Amino acid sequence: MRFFLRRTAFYLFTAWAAITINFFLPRFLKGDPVSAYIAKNQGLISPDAAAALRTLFGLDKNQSLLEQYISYWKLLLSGDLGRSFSKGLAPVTDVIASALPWTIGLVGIATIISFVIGTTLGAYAGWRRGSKADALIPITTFFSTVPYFWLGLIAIAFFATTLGWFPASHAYDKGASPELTWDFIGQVINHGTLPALTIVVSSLGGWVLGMRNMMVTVMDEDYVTVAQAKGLPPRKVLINYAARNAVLPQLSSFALSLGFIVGGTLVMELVFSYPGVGKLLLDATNAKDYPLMQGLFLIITLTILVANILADVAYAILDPRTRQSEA
Amino acid sequence: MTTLEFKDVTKRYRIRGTGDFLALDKVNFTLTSGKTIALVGQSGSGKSTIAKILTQLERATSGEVLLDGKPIPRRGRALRSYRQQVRMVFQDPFASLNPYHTIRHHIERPLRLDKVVPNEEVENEVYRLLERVRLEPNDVIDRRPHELSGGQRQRVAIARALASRPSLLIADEPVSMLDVSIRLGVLNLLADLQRENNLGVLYITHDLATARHFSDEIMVLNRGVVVERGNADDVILNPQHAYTRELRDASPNPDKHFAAPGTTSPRS
Amino acid sequence: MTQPETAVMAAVADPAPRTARKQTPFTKFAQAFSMFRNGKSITGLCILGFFVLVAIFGDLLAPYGPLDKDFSALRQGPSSTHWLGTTHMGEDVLSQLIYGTRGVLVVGFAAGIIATLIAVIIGVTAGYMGGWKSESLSAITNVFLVIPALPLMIIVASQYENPSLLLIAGVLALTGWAWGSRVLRAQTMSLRNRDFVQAARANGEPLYRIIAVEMLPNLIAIIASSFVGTVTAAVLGLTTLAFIGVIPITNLNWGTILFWAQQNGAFPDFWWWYVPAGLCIALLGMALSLINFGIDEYVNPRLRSAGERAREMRKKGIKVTSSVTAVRTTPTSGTQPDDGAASAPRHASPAVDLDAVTPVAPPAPANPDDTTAR
Amino acid sequence: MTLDKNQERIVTSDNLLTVSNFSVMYDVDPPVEAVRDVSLTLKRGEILGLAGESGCGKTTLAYGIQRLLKPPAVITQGSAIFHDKAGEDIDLNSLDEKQMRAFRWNKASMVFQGAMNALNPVVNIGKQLGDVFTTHRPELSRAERHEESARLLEIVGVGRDRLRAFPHELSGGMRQRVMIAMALALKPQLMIMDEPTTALDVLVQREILQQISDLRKEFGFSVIFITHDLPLLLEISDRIAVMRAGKVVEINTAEQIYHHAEHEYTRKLLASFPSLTGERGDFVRGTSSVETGA
Repeated sequence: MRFFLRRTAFYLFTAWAAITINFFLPRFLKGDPVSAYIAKNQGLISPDAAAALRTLFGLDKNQSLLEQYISYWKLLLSGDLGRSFSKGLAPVTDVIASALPWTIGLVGIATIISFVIGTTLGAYAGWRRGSKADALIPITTFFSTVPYFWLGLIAIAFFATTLGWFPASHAYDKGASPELTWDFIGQVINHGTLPALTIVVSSLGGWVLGMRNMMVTVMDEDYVTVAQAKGLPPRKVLINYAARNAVLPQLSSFALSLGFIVGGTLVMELVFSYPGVGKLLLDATNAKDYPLMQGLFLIITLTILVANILADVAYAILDPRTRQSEA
Repeated sequence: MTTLEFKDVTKRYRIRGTGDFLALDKVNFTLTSGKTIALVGQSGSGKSTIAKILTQLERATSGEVLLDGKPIPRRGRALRSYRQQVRMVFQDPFASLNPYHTIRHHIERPLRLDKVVPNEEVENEVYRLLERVRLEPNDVIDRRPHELSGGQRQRVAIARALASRPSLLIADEPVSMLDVSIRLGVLNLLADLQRENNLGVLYITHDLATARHFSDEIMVLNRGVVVERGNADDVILNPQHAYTRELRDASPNPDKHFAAPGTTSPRS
Repeated sequence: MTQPETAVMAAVADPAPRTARKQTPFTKFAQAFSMFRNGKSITGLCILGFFVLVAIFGDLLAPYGPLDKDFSALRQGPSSTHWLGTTHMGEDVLSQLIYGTRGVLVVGFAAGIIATLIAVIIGVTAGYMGGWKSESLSAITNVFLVIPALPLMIIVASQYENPSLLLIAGVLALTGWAWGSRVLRAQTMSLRNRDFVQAARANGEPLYRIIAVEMLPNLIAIIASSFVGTVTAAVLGLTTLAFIGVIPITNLNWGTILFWAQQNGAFPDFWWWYVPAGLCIALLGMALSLINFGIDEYVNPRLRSAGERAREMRKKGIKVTSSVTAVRTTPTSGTQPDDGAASAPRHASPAVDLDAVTPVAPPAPANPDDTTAR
Repeated sequence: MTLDKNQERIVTSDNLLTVSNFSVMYDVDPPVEAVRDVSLTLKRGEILGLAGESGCGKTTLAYGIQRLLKPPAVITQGSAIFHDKAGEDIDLNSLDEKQMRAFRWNKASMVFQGAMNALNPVVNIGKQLGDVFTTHRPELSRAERHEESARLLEIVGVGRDRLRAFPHELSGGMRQRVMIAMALALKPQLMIMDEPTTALDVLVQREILQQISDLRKEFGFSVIFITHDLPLLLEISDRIAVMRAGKVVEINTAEQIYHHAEHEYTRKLLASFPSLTGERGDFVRGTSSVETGA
């Protein structure tokens, strides 16, 4: 139990830290584009929307920093992240809400697939080291050093444009509107294959290498020799004794590197013009739509935090020592 | 004649979740130069905690540790001179020497730190110390720990401890990780050094046999409490406390076993 | 119970005890960087060296200025005058690549240095101090790990019209130090409890000496590998930022080339415009990973032996994956046929057997008789 | 309570294991002869002590017989013949992997030293016990397996309630008892024990040794007991083989080794253990030669 208490305390602290960074980000950056925008669109913005924007961006100097901080939190808790300039003053929260599922679908699933495939390949490479399986390491490492966006561009140039196997962009055919029909789901999968494939291929290297090294270390442990001495079939030794222990550090590093990986794969959405949070963030940057950018950064961080929690829960399930020893 | 006294020393560890763990409970003893005391106890008896408190790597929760009557200073020059008087040899020869540095560095550091000899004398002093622990200086001085055997490494550790000319030496299981045939060699070395320098040695071990042969007195420790103390032979040959007796009978003792063939030894 | 018998270990290490060699400052220095003395690191260092040379002598090497326009050769494929062809404005792609190298390396290494400094300070301090100080520093490190690097960079970089190289490096460093700090903290904590550090404390060594002289040399390998890791991340980060267009084109690097290529419809036809830039980034990344592999194998020799030894044994017909010891009785003495693993029936797909390799021991003591009973 | 060994002779006359000219080499560069031409026989129901310092080849020999050595170890010479109670002789060197796996634990099982590391940390001990039955006794139903595992834990004094416990929740002594229960599972004819009590303190060690002795009387299996602790072997084993640098320098009954050790190295080893209750300053056997260190 104690283990969960400590972990939740850490997550709350991280969430608070992310929100606080988001609070201070606009404040210490120079320039004040927001009030210029408000001044320009005096008529369009309702007074309370303007007030919300001023709090979000710390524009009302008369309030002390602390008061601004408190009202900032009030806004957050009420789910108001201000108005998006580039999206016709629509509430930022709604804009993000429409894009988030796509990102979770594409980046989330692709990252999990990449982790699972990478770990299995790594286990196999660790198990059969010295054989041709060793060739796996340089290949996957090469793909992991290749920049994501470049791999995406090449994939589009090759598979989509030249071979025409997959559509080059968007999440579904033009004109179609999102609804739960098989045809639409078919489109989504069709559109999503290429970007997902490039994410998996480019992030595979890290997992394969990590798992192989862990397998090599674990296989010299005594309990693996005991399993052999017990005459257990090799497959049982590989899975229940060797891989089961080797996957633990792999899982904890997965949890912690989510920030880096998800951050990187968001660019994939730009290359494939996929309607996720990543593309939204890049468009907002070009359009200097600061409220949307701030909101996006916060939501992305919190989503990664949630993914982190899930990974940690999986770790606790797999490793009994964390449950018992801490309690 | 330096004396180091433990007065009602208690040590409590706060372990998260399971509350306090009493490692030492009102331990009293005196260590004087010129005499070897063996501290015998099984794993978890608290004998290493005593060593850590003696070398000020840890502080006692309550009770006093007095060197020549004065309590151990907290920091500053006085602590430095305390540390110069009380030196320790660790159990694991593989871990007690820094893998990155050469043997020369290990012996020089205490010499320079405590300015035991003027700088130009340091080189000879290092050679002298290595010879005193029966190591051929030229053979080892510029080598790194992993290039030496366990026995050689433990001798380097002893030379390092002797560098600051301490009056008291704490040996925490000095031979338990060494090969059987060289254990007596290292213990004999410690015994000779103890006689030559009139050192006070605290020999910490779980092995009753070596404790008996290499110390004047034996102290038996069980779960942080000194259950028996006395002259080495008395404690082993006719132990007063039940725990000591149990410990002695449990230790392998072929002499008694083969003493009179056919007689079955008492089964308790 | 380690793999039985340390006799093996003694033989594997150099058998004859070397005569004492003088520890000159040079050997001390060479010893500190002995981690780079293996195949993988050397290849990595050579490729890196090549890029550094290109960065330094860019001006001399490049046939044209990066933005010189040759209007007679718009969108030309590789030719004698333009080895790597030209852009839509007739700029020489090869020259742009050469000049771009400097941008990438300068920012990459600057970010690496800043990030490693932060990682060492926070990681080692957190590792050495115990209790709540260590916990809070570690919590801060983990926060920076959870925060997505690229989005933060995008937001910070986009606030500035013309961000300086140093600022970009700073932002990259700010988002890249956490991983190194975490690894360093773990290693420092394990070192702190080792006997030789306790011995130094017991001998009254001052704190700064304990950290600088006793602990730091043993951390060099980890620091080096976290530096290399951060540089790799910084290079990827920089080129991605440039590709997105968040970093203005004044700071020419391989990412900017790809930005121009993508903006001006280079895909998919003008391959010479976008392929080389991507390959350079990958090659640099590969070189840095090779260096990291070399360091990993130096820190954990078991990894190195795993692959090589297994290959050697396969050549000798020992089935490496066999969980049963091979029997190779020489025909003269043994009656049984030379069987066992070697002639185990080769069915179609050999059962996935447990692969085990005798670990290469830490360099063993000189004479086997005196080895410690572990 | 010292082990009382000579109560009634349960050592039978017929052999269980015959090892002849057995050699193991580590195929590294330069190759290492870890075990050199060892020949010995083990009687049914006998405890054979294998003594020697680290690096002498005692563990390699014991692992080699069961062909448990990981590559690059290679058996280069000799044979190990297991005389199965059911009559036929099994030449261990000629078994292929499948046959070897069937032989292991069924006929010969092992108790390992590193109690902390010998049990799979992420699986509860009930399941680890069950592994043996699912592999070697597939005909048993889940309930029978569960009952059999529980009974084993009762025999070794761990108690059936600990079936679902994890290794890190048990003390060193308890973990070693679980290892013994596991080794006992298929009632093997031979148990090889690799320094089973070295990591435990003396009191727990004595309990474990007593338990091994009682189980041996009850199930009649033979034991190969590997340790560097010669005095311990002198007390518990019927015969002792002293090894040095891959060779068996001397093999004899415990009494002979204690009273009239022939080989010079055996005497040196004996001299390395000071006597507990003998004369101060003298060593295990009364000779007063003060041995000087290497």
